[in-house]
Amino acid sequence: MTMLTYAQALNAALREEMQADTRVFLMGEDIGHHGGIFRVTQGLIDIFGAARVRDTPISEAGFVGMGIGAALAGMRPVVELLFMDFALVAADQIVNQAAKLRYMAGGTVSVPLVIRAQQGGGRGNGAQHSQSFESWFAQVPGLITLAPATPADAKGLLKSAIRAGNPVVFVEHKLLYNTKGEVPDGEYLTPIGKAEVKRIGRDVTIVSYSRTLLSALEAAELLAQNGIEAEVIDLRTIEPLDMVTILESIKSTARLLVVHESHANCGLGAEIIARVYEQLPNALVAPARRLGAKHVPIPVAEALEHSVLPQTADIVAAVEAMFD
Amino acid sequence: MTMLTYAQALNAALREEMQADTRVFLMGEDIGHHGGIFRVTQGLIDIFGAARVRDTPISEAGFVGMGIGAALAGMRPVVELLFMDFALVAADQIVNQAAKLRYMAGGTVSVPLVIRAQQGGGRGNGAQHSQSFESWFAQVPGLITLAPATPADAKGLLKSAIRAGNPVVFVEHKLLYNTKGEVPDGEYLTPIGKAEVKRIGRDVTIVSYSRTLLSALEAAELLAQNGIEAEVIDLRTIEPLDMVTILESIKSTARLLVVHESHANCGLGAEIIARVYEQLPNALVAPARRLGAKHVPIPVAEALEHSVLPQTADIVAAVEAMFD
Amino acid sequence: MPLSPDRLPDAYRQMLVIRKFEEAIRSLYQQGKIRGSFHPCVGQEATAVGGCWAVRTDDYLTCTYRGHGQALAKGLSVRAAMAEMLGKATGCSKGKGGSMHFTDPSVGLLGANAIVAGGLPHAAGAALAAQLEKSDRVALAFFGEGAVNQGVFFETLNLAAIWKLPVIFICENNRYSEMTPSHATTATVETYKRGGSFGIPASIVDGNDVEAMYQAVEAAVSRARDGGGPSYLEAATYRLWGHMMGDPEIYRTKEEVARAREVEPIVRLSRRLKQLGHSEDDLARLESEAATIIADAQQFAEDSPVPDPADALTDVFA
Amino acid sequence: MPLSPDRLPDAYRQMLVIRKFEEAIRSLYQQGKIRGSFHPCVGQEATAVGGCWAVRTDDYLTCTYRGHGQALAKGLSVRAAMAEMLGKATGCSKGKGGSMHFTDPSVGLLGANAIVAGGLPHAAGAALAAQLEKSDRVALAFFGEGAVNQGVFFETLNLAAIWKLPVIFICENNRYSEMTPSHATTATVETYKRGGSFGIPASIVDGNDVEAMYQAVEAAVSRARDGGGPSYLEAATYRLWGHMMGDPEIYRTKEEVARAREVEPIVRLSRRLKQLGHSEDDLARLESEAATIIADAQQFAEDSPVPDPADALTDVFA
Ligand SMILES: Cc1ncc(C[n+]2csc(CCOP(=O)(O)OP(=O)(O)O)c2C)c(N)n1
Ligand SMILES: Cc1ncc(C[n+]2csc(CCOP(=O)(O)OP(=O)(O)O)c2C)c(N)n1
Ligand SMILES: [Mg+2]
Ligand SMILES: [Mg+2]
Repeated sequence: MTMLTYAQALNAALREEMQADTRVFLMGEDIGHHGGIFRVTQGLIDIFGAARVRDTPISEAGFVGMGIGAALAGMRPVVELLFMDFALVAADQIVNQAAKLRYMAGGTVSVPLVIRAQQGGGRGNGAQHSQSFESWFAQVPGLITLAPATPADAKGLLKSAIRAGNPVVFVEHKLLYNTKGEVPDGEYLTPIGKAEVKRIGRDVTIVSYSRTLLSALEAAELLAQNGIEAEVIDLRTIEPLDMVTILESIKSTARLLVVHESHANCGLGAEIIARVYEQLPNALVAPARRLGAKHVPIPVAEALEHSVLPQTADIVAAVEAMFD
Repeated sequence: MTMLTYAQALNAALREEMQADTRVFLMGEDIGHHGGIFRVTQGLIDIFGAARVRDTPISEAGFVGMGIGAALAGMRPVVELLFMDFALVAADQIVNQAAKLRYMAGGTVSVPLVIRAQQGGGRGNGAQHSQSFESWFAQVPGLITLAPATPADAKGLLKSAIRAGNPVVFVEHKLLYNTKGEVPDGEYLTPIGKAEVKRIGRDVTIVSYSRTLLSALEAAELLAQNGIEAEVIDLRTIEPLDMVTILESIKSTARLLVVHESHANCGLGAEIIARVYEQLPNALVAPARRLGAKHVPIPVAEALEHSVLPQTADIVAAVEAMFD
Repeated sequence: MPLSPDRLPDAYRQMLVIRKFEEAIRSLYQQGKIRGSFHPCVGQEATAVGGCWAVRTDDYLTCTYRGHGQALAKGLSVRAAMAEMLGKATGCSKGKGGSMHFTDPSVGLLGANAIVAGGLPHAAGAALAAQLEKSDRVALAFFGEGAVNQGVFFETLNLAAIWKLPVIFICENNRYSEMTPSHATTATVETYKRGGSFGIPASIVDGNDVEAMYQAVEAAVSRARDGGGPSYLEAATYRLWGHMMGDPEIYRTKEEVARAREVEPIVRLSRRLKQLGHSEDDLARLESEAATIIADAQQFAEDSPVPDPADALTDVFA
Repeated sequence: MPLSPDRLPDAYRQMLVIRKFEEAIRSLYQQGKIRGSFHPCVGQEATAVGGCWAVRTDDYLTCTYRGHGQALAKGLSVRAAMAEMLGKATGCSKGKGGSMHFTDPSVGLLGANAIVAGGLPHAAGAALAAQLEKSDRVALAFFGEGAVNQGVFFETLNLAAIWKLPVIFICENNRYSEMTPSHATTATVETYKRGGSFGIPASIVDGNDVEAMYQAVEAAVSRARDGGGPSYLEAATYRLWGHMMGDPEIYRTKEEVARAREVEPIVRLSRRLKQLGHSEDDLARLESEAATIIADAQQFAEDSPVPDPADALTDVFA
């Protein structure tokens, strides 16, 4: 175990996988000599050279597409988008190409490509630099979508993603990079498709992931002071969704709140709630709820952004309302 | 009233709005001299000339972006994407730009732009030409999304869209163009944000729109033969969602099935179900269900495509299961 | 290096196989046995054969929905291609991909693409893989002249240029993008000049002359294998049939098409073969051999089973 | 038509207002009063003033997150801009847009954009509107040299060329894209050649010389007003500060920056004004006038109220 930041954990995962497998290489803007705007690729160019740590032009569609081509040819590219918002200029390559090529080829090719990017709000970066797209990618068959919340899972899931042999959208969060945590040294893999119970509680199940997981855990402590014991589940994998862990939990808590930063409308919260009522229609004693960003673009001014994104206090309030 | 095909009704809407408002003009591939691959713009270039009916290069990001710019400058552009799948190469302009510019400007500009495209499967056009994106656009604040199922609403909603003064994604369906129906002549507007009850029934509410509405109505007839009277609601507007009409209906039917062609995962069905349990937790006597495309890309071979897309028989089965 | 004259009869047979493949598809389509899209490459057989014969089986290829010719010339099984058109389980994509997505990695075919210009970065990426692995493989990217107005086309050319990738961009300029003449939508009709604007060696070649095509691609390929980086070739050709089935072709005159038929690649090559002393009988024999290959493939495809609906859920992930 | 010498003092004051605006933002940022992004345009004031003064208030402008200078030069209220930086309700976007999205249609500013090249088609579209309305308005599109590798840049140039739109593409080549020198990512460092490859009149101009900048843009603008179509101008300049706050600037030497300071636009214009006989006092007076404007704006911004959280839900739709 070593105490690492989320960014350092990602860096360790990249370094270990590049050491272990020469097919792994990186492409992205400012990831080489500069080491990445968020320092995730820091020092990698010194170890692996500019051929495997490639600074790209501002051509996301082009270099994501080249990642696909290299993957088709047997490599294991990891491409970085500076902000997840820029997935939109590469959307055709991600959704029409990476996600579909294997299927359209009847399984004769595969696309072992990892697309990394940080997303989310909270820093006042504005509507074009603060979006959360995991609920969009969850709509796209052929994509695996991961969203670690802790340094340990950041490392464990990124290593799993690189070995997955399939297109993976790897969702990081700009506010998590400097968060610290114990990270297992060396070979450590977090399984894809497996959620984790981060806090045990009997009264309500709070499902979250990425940045809002931390708010959920904070809220759980506050709720405990009012005698409400929340069970907090870290989804970690967005798609494929681990319903087993969720259903197990609500069997005992009988209450469910899903919290995420992507907009509520057609978001993962709605999906989980729909599945819960399909699969365990009578498990809940209070209506399931979800919290997501309000249905407006993400504003810059603190008071505005704060009111648009789900806050710890909103989680507490939503849970308490289940007990009225 | 005149009997028109869905394509002819769209053509009438464009013609009438271009006649009434010189700010309205069209851009798209093969929409001019050829009259559009699906004949929607047929003859318009002869009436309005090549300046207002503009054949574009294969540059969706470019001409959607130019539609945004022209709209910012006071025009009322209507741009056509040949297939909704191509929205992905213009995704930045639609999601990062059209949907957000007004908000990011504090309301000082507006983007009265209509983006038309046909979508959906059923013709064996393959995974890159058969997608349904309305559930994706519903995730994006700042977009109005419409999806008419009948020739009358095709005309009435397109006229409303052009006058909406805001970015509208106008969803057509490749299998609807040749369907016929009575269309009111001249000035006829279908209100945005208003669903319509297409069939009255006491036993179950089936919510759908676009192509699958026809399957829902078919299924309702079959169910009636088994004594199940389905109420069928045509959503018409995807966002903003008309929950009032849905909730009114389930108050009397106590059963809900949502049917659409976009993938079920994080789809509009999940959203509607989540809202129903939030807003009327105890209204249903059977768990709400949704049918969407299975979570795989859309295959070509008939047997495969048929099994991936929701069929009339699937609707009948899903409803009957609610009565076991 | 030119295409040696003794391979010309084989090239002729290969071009006829492609032509007859499309003719067979058309009649199957008219019989309602094929659904979905069909974008025939009739008239463009020389770009396919000249281009794909200039590389090895282990070299990479991406092409478009109009790429049946390139796929077959690169080595895709005619049976598997025909079965795919009929949506059969024995198709190269088990009926999942159809006409626009022929794929066969065993012959380097990474996939035909239904998004204009969508396959270009895949070819460049495969070329990058070859460069990183220090193999001498190259990649061919075929696309139509309409693709030169799509953003990712430019992004890919720039990336290939700065990284000196072993990729050859082959633009089949058949003069039309769907129903629109390309000069109406393209500022620089000579698309090879766009290649040149990235410092990529770029030239134009007679795409209806299989020998000229072979020689131009072969030169670009050997430069690429020697580390000389990318090339851009514009192949001047013509689409003899409509953009797709049911195209009314109001955008061109019958005379224009008639003139084009006089210089279409198969007619051209037959003349050339006769000059080289091949008899009418020789040519007839080659043609019947091609016909046999197509008839066999069609029989195979028609006899093949349709896919099991349950298989719709497989092949998403490795 | 050149910028008449008697406007040079005003230009000097305007450039100082821009410079001091950025300096004020930097210190407010360091005091923690500004959150989010800040991409200073220090060193690029001449491209902004020379470019934007060559058009009318009713002409259109799109720029980038680094476009504070252009926005102010086009006429955006300094108070509204400063208040926006501080996230105040009185900001030009009521605190919703922030540093990267200055917008004011009343002065033709259709919006700064935070997506590289994202604003180019908006300028071209506004130019199309002017063409359709038969007005003589033109549109300016400012962007950095890194944008020339983004697909929509090319798509827009091609569309502007084939439709002869009254739009002027102005590339501010400040040599770096974030922390990467642009020659490392761009096949043709002389980006104006890319404009030329679409048949658009394209040239390079000294972007640190406000008079040269004005003259070049003015010539392109009058050609555009006369129906002569688009132009492409590459303005050679230099970013004196980091890409954003906290940029360690490891990608360049202190010497390089020091050399650049000797030829930066404000120093250049002050020399020129002295040649024209303006005294040190004149220049000092202009500078203090600029300082007053900024001080007033900062006071206004600091005194302005923060937005009501409930307002987060407004301004989505018209
Ligand atoms: C991004 C995108 N836009 C539009 C289309 C629709 N489309 C299919 S083929 C075609 C014309 C392409 O013309 P060209 O590149 O010249 O190729 P050709 O068909 O002539 O071989 C168009 C516009 C598409 N498939 N992809
Ligand atoms: C599509 C897209 N990709 C990446 C970014 C991140 N980014 C912001 S500024 C920038 C550098 C742009 O460089 P240049 O165009 O030269 O403009 P400058 O910052 O030098 O003014 C990058 C890569 C972005 N905003 N948009
Ligand atoms: Mg063509
Ligand atoms: Mg720059």
